[in-house]
Amino acid sequence: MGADLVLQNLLSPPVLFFFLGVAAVLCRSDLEIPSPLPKLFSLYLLLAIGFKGGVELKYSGINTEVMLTIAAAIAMSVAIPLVSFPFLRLRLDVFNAAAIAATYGSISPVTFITAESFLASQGISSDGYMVAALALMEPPAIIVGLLLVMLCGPNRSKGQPGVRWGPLLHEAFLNSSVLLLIGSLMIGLLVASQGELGVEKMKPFTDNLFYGVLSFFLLDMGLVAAKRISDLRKAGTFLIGFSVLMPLLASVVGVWLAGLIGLGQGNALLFTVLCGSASYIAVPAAMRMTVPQANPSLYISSALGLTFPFSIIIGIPLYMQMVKRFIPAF
Amino acid sequence: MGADLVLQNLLSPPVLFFFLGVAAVLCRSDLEIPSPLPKLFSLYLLLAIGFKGGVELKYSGINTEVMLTIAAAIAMSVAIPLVSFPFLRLRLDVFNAAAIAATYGSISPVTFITAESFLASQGISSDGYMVAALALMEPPAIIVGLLLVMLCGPNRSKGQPGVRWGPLLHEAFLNSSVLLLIGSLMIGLLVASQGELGVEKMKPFTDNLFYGVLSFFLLDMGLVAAKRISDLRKAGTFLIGFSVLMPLLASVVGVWLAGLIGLGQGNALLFTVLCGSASYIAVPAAMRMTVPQANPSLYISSALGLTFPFSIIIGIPLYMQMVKRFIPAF
Amino acid sequence: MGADLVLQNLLSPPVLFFFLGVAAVLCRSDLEIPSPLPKLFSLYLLLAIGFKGGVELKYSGINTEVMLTIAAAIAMSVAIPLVSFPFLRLRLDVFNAAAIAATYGSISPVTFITAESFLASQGISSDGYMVAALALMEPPAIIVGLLLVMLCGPNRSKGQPGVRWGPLLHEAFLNSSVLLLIGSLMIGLLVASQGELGVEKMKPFTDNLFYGVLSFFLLDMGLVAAKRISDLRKAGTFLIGFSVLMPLLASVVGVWLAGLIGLGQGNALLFTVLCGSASYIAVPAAMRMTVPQANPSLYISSALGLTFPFSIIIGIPLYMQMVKRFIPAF
Amino acid sequence: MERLDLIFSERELDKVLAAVDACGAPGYSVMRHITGKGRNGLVVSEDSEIAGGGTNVHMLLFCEPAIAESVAQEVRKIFEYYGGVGFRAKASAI
Amino acid sequence: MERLDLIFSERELDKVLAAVDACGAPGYSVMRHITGKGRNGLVVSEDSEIAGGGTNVHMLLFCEPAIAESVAQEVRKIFEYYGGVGFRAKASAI
Amino acid sequence: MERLDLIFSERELDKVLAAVDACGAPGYSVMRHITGKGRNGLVVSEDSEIAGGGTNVHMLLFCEPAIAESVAQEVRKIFEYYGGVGFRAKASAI
Ligand SMILES: Nc1ncnc2c1ncn2[C@@H]1O[C@H](COP(=O)(O)O)[C@@H](O)[C@H]1O
Ligand SMILES: Nc1ncnc2c1ncn2[C@@H]1O[C@H](COP(=O)(O)O)[C@@H](O)[C@H]1O
Ligand SMILES: Nc1ncnc2c1ncn2[C@@H]1O[C@H](COP(=O)(O)O)[C@@H](O)[C@H]1O
Ligand code: NA
Ligand code: NA
Ligand code: NA
Repeated sequence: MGADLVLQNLLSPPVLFFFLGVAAVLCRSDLEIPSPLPKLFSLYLLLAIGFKGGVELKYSGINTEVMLTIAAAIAMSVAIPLVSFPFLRLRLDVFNAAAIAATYGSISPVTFITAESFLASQGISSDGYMVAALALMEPPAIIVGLLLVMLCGPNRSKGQPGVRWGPLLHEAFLNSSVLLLIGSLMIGLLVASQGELGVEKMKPFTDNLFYGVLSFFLLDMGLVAAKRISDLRKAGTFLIGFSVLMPLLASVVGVWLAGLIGLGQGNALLFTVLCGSASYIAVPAAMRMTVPQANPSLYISSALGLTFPFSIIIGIPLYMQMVKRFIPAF
Repeated sequence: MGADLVLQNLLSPPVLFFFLGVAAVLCRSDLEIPSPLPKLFSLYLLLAIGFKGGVELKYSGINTEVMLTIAAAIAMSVAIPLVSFPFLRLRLDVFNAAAIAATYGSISPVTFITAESFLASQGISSDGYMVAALALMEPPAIIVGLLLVMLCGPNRSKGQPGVRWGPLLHEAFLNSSVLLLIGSLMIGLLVASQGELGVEKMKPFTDNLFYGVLSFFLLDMGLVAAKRISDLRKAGTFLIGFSVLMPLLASVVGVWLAGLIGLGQGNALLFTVLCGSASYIAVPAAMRMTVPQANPSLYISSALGLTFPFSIIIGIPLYMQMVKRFIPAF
Repeated sequence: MGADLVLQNLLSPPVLFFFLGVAAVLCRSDLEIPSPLPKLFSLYLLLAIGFKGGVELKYSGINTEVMLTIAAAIAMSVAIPLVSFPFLRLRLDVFNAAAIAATYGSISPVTFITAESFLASQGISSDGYMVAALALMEPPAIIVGLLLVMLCGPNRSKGQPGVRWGPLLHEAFLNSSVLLLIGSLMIGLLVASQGELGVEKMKPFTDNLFYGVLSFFLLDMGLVAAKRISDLRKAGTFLIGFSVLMPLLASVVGVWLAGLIGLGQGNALLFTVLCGSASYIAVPAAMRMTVPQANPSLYISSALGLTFPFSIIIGIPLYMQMVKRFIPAF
Repeated sequence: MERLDLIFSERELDKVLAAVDACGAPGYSVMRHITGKGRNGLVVSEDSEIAGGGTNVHMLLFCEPAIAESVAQEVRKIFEYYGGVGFRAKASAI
Repeated sequence: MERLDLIFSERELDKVLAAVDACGAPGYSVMRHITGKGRNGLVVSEDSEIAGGGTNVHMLLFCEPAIAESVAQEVRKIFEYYGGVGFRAKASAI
Repeated sequence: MERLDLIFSERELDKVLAAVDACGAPGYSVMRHITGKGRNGLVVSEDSEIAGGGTNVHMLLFCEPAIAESVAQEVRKIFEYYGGVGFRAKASAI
């Protein structure tokens, strides 16, 4: 049963390279992928996933299921921070609680990509519009995060700059990850609508390389996550618990929603993974700008040091198990 | 008619990614491709285009048409600066006029590559020796640029270093772009002359990836061009007009010359594109060294902020239209 | 006879690009591959070679031949420094002699990879376990190098830190090159043991790109080697002679050992190349840390400026000739 | 002449540049990809780039004392809210 | 306040960081990929990265004189064995 | 001891290095990929690398005043023609 899925996931190249990165840090090797090479991989992955999503979106078209899924995704990215916040406030100040809440409302593109690869290895198909759902879960989480600070935060009249909605919405909708994803998706859509040729010429770049680059990038993510985990230890068991339990809770709701909408198994897994993942790209950047009072090592480290490894190692096969249980194969 | 070509060009992935880059700057997103990643792409593109050109040159051989085309290319790279200079002197000092003149005598490899991709999407063939023509248009333009400064410039006896031909010729013939292009071309020629095997083993790298890397690079070029265009606005309408009209004039002469030599439609388009493009790699570097009095933001921004976008968006389909009109299909 | 092999090697893309890099330095072009791009290539090559080696190791299995080869490899990486040291002491102090000795006991992954490509072009097969031999030749050489300093060096009681075995063994076994190689090899092994799918999905990345990236990287190595050779000239004829004669001697012993073990021609060539190559990645890093008294420009420049070019230009075809003479085709 | 060393997150570069330009600085230089440690022991490492935080920049600025003074005043406000440090020293043009 | 400029091989970064932290420095900044020339004319170039030697780092440290003094003492030992240079100057916080 | 900060285009690095070596400087450090703004408001940004202009380098040089003086004299000539700035300050070795 489940053990099989776990093993198949564990022994896939991307996950194994993630472990290699972790191992390198644990045994204090000097292995590193120097900046800005990781940026090259992450830009590539966003561009490729967006483009492929756009191409598939062209073929699948936009129907009720698509609209429902996107609406559900947005709802989840609003609900998760709202549920997390009061819980986080038990131990943390408003700024940090809001920043972490927003982080968990948002998503992790690499977790999504790893789940896609996992689906491919299982021979289960998914749809391109899930990439649109992915991109659209970032802005609401960012906005909710800041609203929480505004409504629950200390009086800000002491000469500090007030809330400026302009920069906030700008950061929410036009940060580099969201823009590159949405832009590439639209390009994929346009190119596919012109015929096969353009898509074919991009394939060796966007498709064939994808799995290898993902593996390479996860090697780096392993290095980063392992370094971050020691930060987390300082943050205490409360945050450690949150980093695992919140994704679990969110994913249960995710599977339930996916069943309600009537998604197929592939899309359901991706939707669940989106709900259960936490941002370490767009939200931290936005929080840095709009809630500088929050401590980045808290929200970055919990997303990156714990939730991310948890999601790609245990989460994906676990959610698959849940999906298989509650969602009919067709 | 033409509108069709324009659309096909506009909706090709490389051009769409160029627009995405421009859009990112216009809406002030923080999307960036950090240095030195753009350098990786540009080195790759020069290496790949040179290698492929060399392989094709092996198959086509060197004949009268090849010699005539190269001679015409060199003649154009001498004539364009000579024609541009007096015109530019109407508003600019000798240094800036000479630097801009040289810039327009030279070529833009990425515009050439985009034109090649456009031809491929049209199913029109071209020849590898055009890459040799491309490489050989750089040195004459650089030399003419400096001769103009020497002959028309103010008396240089005030203790400034005199003209040193050594460094100038060195920069003209051995700058990194020209060297990498010519070197890769010769390698392609040598490898192809040894049989299919070496060429086949390079193909996944030099051919399959090409289109995707070009798209990625044009994303960066979009970012750069859009930032440069505001510089241009400061430079005034005179230079803006020049940046569009000069390429148009040069391309008309280019088509006429191509017809005279008897080039096929594919080669004719590439030749025209070479005439109509302006350098933003080799010439700026050479001018920086030999005419430091000129203001780089003038010659770089006009080549990069206006002529480059104009060429890849409007120029290529427009020139194709001209070529189709004046050059018989075979 | 041999001239043919030499020519085939000389006219392969990787070697030609190496020459292009050398030529660029000789004619003082400004061609450069800016840091950290070369690091990207070298990380990629190690990852790919390790992964492919692991996959092949899965298919070939571990038998007596494998064990014998690895034992012989380790023996050679101990013997070469021991033989080199007294010879180097004729002219150099203990620190420099030990560091250079260790350098020649160790190996150069890029030379190995170039030899693999050469074998592929000859249609001769080799086995994946040779990658394991490669990785295992680094640690012994590093350890022997330090032992030589300890046993023959000046009394270290003057307040300097004593020999700390911990950091040394750490550096020997867990330096980034060895770790990435061994890690990727194990990943390849694990993935291959799960079936074809994972291997197939990595292929476009680890296999198809390989030859092109190797060519690109050798372009950079040409730039680096040519700059280093002038350092070597300062070091004098003694070290120049050593950089060529030692590899030759080691390779003769290598061929003989390969025959003794009964390796096939492909494995025999790789084994010989390992014996005849000198490290410029792991050992210099380890020596920097453990023998800071040695002058890096001596051991890096001899390995990189002379032995490396010698190996890939003349060494590989020469060793092939020797192998063909002494090792039966099957 | 004075020397100003300003170190802060690259996210605030545009704001600081605007302040520096407004004060009439004759020029400046910017180094990117700076890592470091600052208030509350907060570490900015290279992986902050992947994690979305971005790394620091080091801005170096030589100018007359009057300009240095007004730049210092302007950037102090930014640094108080967002973080960042600045230091002054004597220097002279060659 | 004092300014400390430390330049040394990235291979010793962890050692120096440990010393700096131990002395109670309030913060520091690190620039990587520094090339240069030092004792015995030894050149550290970019290709040292490929050749396994690694390039230099430049650590910049502003702190009170007492801390500067103890950092100087600690790193001097490291620099004497492994190489590296350090310089002090006066500075003031903005 | 003196500290020299030289900032100029990477295109002139070889020329400046030659001058520095000729003056007998005991060592130097070079940081690349520096952007900035200088005379006539000319901006050197990262895209200058793609545009062929190249970015700036920051050379840092600690030496005795006499050497500093002669380096200053030599590089001043280069900077006057090609652009670039240099500054001096007091410093002491740790
Ligand atoms: N005392 C210091 N000396 C040198 N750099 C510092 C110092 N304090 C802070 N920094 C740098 O300034 C950045 C922002 O500082 P802070 O706002 O204090 O977190 C840090 O990440 C360091 O790179
Ligand atoms: N006088 C100096 N001025 C500036 N940087 C120096 C100086 N001396 C050495 N360095 C830097 O410090 C590094 C290590 O120096 P060393 O230990 O003397 O080899 C060199 O590679 C240079 O980058
Ligand atoms: N006042 C200044 N402070 C710091 N850096 C400067 C200053 N002026 C110029 N620079 C740097 O020196 C480079 C060349 O200056 P310039 O020759 O004036 O164009 C500029 O691009 C800046 O990076
Ligand atoms: Na989520
Ligand atoms: Na032209
Ligand atoms: Na060896």
